[in-house]
Amino acid sequence: MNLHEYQAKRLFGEYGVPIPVGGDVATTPEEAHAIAAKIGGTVVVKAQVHIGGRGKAGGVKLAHSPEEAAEHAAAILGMDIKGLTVHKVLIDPGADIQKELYLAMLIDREERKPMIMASSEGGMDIEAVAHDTPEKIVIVHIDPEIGLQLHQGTYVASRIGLPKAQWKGFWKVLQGLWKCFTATDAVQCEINPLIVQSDGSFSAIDGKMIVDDNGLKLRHPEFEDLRDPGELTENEKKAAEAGVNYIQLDGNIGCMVNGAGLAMTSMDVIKLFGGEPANFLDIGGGAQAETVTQALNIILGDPKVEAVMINIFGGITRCDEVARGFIEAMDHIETDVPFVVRLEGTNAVEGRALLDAVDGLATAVTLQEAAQKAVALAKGA
Amino acid sequence: MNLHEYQAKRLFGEYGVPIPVGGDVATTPEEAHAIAAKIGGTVVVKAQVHIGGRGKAGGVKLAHSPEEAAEHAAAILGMDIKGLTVHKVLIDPGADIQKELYLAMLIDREERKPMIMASSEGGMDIEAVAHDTPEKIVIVHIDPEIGLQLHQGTYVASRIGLPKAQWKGFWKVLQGLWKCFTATDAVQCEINPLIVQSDGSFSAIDGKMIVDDNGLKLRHPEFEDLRDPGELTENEKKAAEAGVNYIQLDGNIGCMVNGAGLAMTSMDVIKLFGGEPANFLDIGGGAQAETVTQALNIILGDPKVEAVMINIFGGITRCDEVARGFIEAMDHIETDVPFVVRLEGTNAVEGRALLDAVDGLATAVTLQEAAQKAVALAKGA
Amino acid sequence: MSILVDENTKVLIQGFTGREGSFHGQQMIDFGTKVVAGVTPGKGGTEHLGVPIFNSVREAAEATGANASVIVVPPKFAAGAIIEAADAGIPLIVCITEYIPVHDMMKARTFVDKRGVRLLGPNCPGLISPAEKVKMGIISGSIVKEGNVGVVSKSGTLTYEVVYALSHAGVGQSTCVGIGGDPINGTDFIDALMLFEADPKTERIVLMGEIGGGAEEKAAAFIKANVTKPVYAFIAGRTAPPGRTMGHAGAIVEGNVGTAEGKIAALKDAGVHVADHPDQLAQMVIAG
Amino acid sequence: MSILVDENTKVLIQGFTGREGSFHGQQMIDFGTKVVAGVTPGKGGTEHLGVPIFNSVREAAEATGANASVIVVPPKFAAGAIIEAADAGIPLIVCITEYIPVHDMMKARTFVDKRGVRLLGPNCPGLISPAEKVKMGIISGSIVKEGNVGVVSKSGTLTYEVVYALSHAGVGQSTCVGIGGDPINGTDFIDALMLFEADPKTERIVLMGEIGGGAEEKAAAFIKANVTKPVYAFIAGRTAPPGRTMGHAGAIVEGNVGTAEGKIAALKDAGVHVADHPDQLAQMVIAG
Repeated sequence: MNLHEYQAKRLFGEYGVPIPVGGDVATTPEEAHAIAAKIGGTVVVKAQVHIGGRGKAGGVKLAHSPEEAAEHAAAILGMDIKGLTVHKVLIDPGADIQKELYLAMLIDREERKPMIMASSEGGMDIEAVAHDTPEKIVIVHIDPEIGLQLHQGTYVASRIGLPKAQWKGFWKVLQGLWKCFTATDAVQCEINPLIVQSDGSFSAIDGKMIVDDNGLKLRHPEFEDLRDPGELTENEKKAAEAGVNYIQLDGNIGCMVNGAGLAMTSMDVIKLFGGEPANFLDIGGGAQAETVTQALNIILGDPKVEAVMINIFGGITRCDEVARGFIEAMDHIETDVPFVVRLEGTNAVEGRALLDAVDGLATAVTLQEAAQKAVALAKGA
Repeated sequence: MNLHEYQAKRLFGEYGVPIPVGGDVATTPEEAHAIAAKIGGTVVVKAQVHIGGRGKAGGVKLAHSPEEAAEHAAAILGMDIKGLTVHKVLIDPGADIQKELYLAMLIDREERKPMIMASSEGGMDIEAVAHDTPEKIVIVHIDPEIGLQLHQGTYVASRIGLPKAQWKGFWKVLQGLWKCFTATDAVQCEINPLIVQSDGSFSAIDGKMIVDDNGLKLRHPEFEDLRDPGELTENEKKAAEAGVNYIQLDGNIGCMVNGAGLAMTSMDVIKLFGGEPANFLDIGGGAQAETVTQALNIILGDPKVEAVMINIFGGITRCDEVARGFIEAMDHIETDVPFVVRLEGTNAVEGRALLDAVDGLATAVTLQEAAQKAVALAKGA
Repeated sequence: MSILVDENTKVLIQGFTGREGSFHGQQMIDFGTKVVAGVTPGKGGTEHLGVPIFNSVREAAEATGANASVIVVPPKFAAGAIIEAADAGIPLIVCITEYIPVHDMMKARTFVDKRGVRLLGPNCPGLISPAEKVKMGIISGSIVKEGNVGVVSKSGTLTYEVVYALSHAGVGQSTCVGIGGDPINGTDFIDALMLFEADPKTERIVLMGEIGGGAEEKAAAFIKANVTKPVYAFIAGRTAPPGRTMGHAGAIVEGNVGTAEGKIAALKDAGVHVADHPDQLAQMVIAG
Repeated sequence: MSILVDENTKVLIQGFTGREGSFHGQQMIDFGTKVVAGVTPGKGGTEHLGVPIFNSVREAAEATGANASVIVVPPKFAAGAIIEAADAGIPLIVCITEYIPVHDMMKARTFVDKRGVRLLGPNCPGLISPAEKVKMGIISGSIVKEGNVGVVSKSGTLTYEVVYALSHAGVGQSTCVGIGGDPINGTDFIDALMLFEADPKTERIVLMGEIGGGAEEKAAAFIKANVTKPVYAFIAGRTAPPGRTMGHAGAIVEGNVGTAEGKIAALKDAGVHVADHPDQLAQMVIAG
């Protein structure tokens, strides 16, 4: 799950990373006015959207008075940035920037370890820095068993050219970020820029966080409140509740598959035979009848869907459970959308037997056959 | 450093191990009376000495009234147990013992890891259990990088035969003990017995702790207050302050050596040539002149000393520093005790040159020669 | 012969008494796997499906000589279960559980590496060896057939598709291995390719990858340099939109990294036969 | 030839700019050791005794190709320094520092083992190879002599005694190694014995142990089974009273465990020549 800048920075602050003092989030110009007045002096008004490039799009503006802050807030709130509507703005105090650094905690899949990525070149696109001046990117892997070590902080501070007087402060930032990263099950905690102020102290004036969905589910149910509901379709919200992996696409053939790899393959094969998938949907391993029912509801909740292909190759999932879920869904859903069902693998015989009782249901022996039939059904619709 | 039972149990309690409620330590019968009155009912009065077998020696007694507690305290305070005088008694509430277990956190030098040692046979000498019924000793090694794991608690609980209803409580005891062990730099945390009470809850009714002196010095200076000064000789106290390793022995030849191995060897060689060492004294590596002066004061503080052998083979220690310390000490100490000095290794030439200025000082080229001369000097005294 | 398992493989199942553990445990037994123990804390001393249950892996291993473990416990306990098995000295661990937090897996992976333990998964279908009659995981025993094709795949159900097609056409498998699609896992393509290359029973190799990460590209480079046996491949996710995670936490195209096109090109460059769909893959292998 | 070090050994010193680091660093340089870098956080970019200083081991290793480290930092930072060196990929670490807390050392030892790094010490005098002109630690270069006796010892100054006596009598050493007497350390007697047994330059081996622990007994068993070269030994602490720790945290006789008598008997049983005092040990070696 992506967090907004203000959410990320609050969490950073909770774990000891210094952040701008007094900053708060507003949903109306009036709130923006009040926050700016409380902060005093120059403030910055920042659109809170899950997309890069908001600065260039006019989503970040300096204000020298509460009135000006309210004006900017009025302009930014409701603004469309690359397809996303701004519902919130962050009002932060103006920053005293002596130097801009880049600091992030990420996961390196190749090394299977957390890693620090840092650079003396903050405040700009880090990928551009990595491309143009790779020597300015400092990478340190952290052993997940023993965690962040002091010598790693020293190495990073030295490599990004901080004077020794600033090492202690930098170490606190790094420790705070590491604590935040591990305690929140984050897969990314990024500060860009991390600024050095004229007194040598640090402040994270921008922040980005992505939390591992598996960690969130098990250990941080409270983070669900941080989810921006405006960014999910109705169907995606329903899918999240049902616990199925669903991504809405632009085509007209709904897909219900078990397993992510087979779900992607099913989409690929539909496309190969001239169709357009309406969604990616993986019911997961070992889905029960109820999940299947919910999944069908979600697929049919997309009005673009003109045919549905169900492709189940049972492993931990049992075909008879899927068939039961399908039959139950059919009892409750009124729809003219045609289905093609292909069941194979664990308890496939039992599942097919259950489906025999359903009138006029198209079935298929192979994925190719199922895809071809689904494409034909969608064209016939 | 050894802790007394009451000190160990207080620390256990701080880290979440359940201990008897209301127990406190008394140095007079009046205090014992007051504590027993506050606890109410039956109490146990326990001598606090760093030696095993206090029960058999009459150092542990049940009391059914505050008066009786005071009487027992009066009897136990001042008691001599295997050469140690009892200065404190612990007054604990009487225990509700359904089952007695053994649980300890130790360091296994061979495996270089912390280990849990546990047994269903608590309340008795664990070495006897290990000897007679080794299958009743459960050992689990803990990986120092990731620490105690839940499965280890389950394994121990299962192996010592606890019913599942008690696993959760046992896991809390184990976690508390592990936290205490690591947070206090302990090398031993022992609960014998850990009792199961009639409601299935646990209580550590006896406790023993040994703290790593290196860890204590660096991270727990506050533990120095827990040191029992009654158990060190005056000389040993001075040595602790000076930071030299000193152990007083029964002989008449004082020894000052650099390095523990060479110090032991010097004692061995003195004995080999018919003498008796008065002490073990290792001035450590890289000792300064001041340390040498203090060490000599300590050696000469033992009235049994009739000759002193100084054997220094310089490595990180420099012989000239030792010579300087020796000369300075001689300026301040009035003594008739004869010395034999042997300097070799780092800066030996410089050191010997300094000693040339000292009148009537016996010197030696080899350890054997030094030991023989020291034995002769002691006999001549 | 087979990779990873043989007739001496004695399997214990962590989470055996649960719903999935019981169902798939029974299927493993039915396939012929020597399932010697189950582990469920609190149920030690009982029996389940004719197999003794222990409270801990160590007790199970000590009592039964189990030398391999299948993990089917809930995600909250799965990384701990991996660590428990490795701590008990089990040299082969197959973790079926999905949805394990990535931070847990980083710790568990580091721990198993330290102990020199082989981990397969998590979030994988496990492995199956028709000749050795060993099944550790959830690949249906009914779809495999004894033979000489080694199968390695990131995806569970996609594996079933291909194996099913192979078997139906009379082409058997030496071992089928599902490595799982999680960002942090154990055995990877290269490990499996090394094992298949060294296994005298394996004559051809089938590899099924998917978008995201760089494992397929690295496998391609490894094949080019080290694999002499013919390799056939399929990559899932050619139609997946960039920036959206496709179920598997690892399956996401970010920028130009991890696209199906890049992986297919790398594999073709390494001399691998790459199919457009699973049935075609099976046909290519059958055609030899 | 030598064990552990050779002409390609490039040494960095962690704590080089401190009092002990400077003194012994200079002695290492004077002996001929290739000291290529010093590490002192905050002094990076400066020079000390003609050697460049870096803020971290990784920077030092990257800039100079250092492949061995000597640690002479205070006890509070010493375990961290070991971990830093191992993390930077330094394959040989010699830790001189004493008084390191045992909990710190358990972590550091586990970490170096995981990285496959060789650690000598802590609380040890290090090693010295007269032929290779490499000295890592504090064994005085003036007492050694090139030759074919391998020396391994738990004790620093006791080592000096014996080496001094050997050299004075014209018997040189291939390598002298001090493993230190701490309860948790790196290289042990058996590791050193294996290296000496395999080293063609080493013809005889001298081992100096002390009371406490079981390392000497295990070394004896190893010698009996695996060492073909003649071994000579001395055990310190025959007069030490039981139950009192003799300086080294490991040197304590508890019950019947770790007595000098037991160790001497085990060594003699393994065919080792055991001396009564250091001079006698040297005489026995000299006599051959």
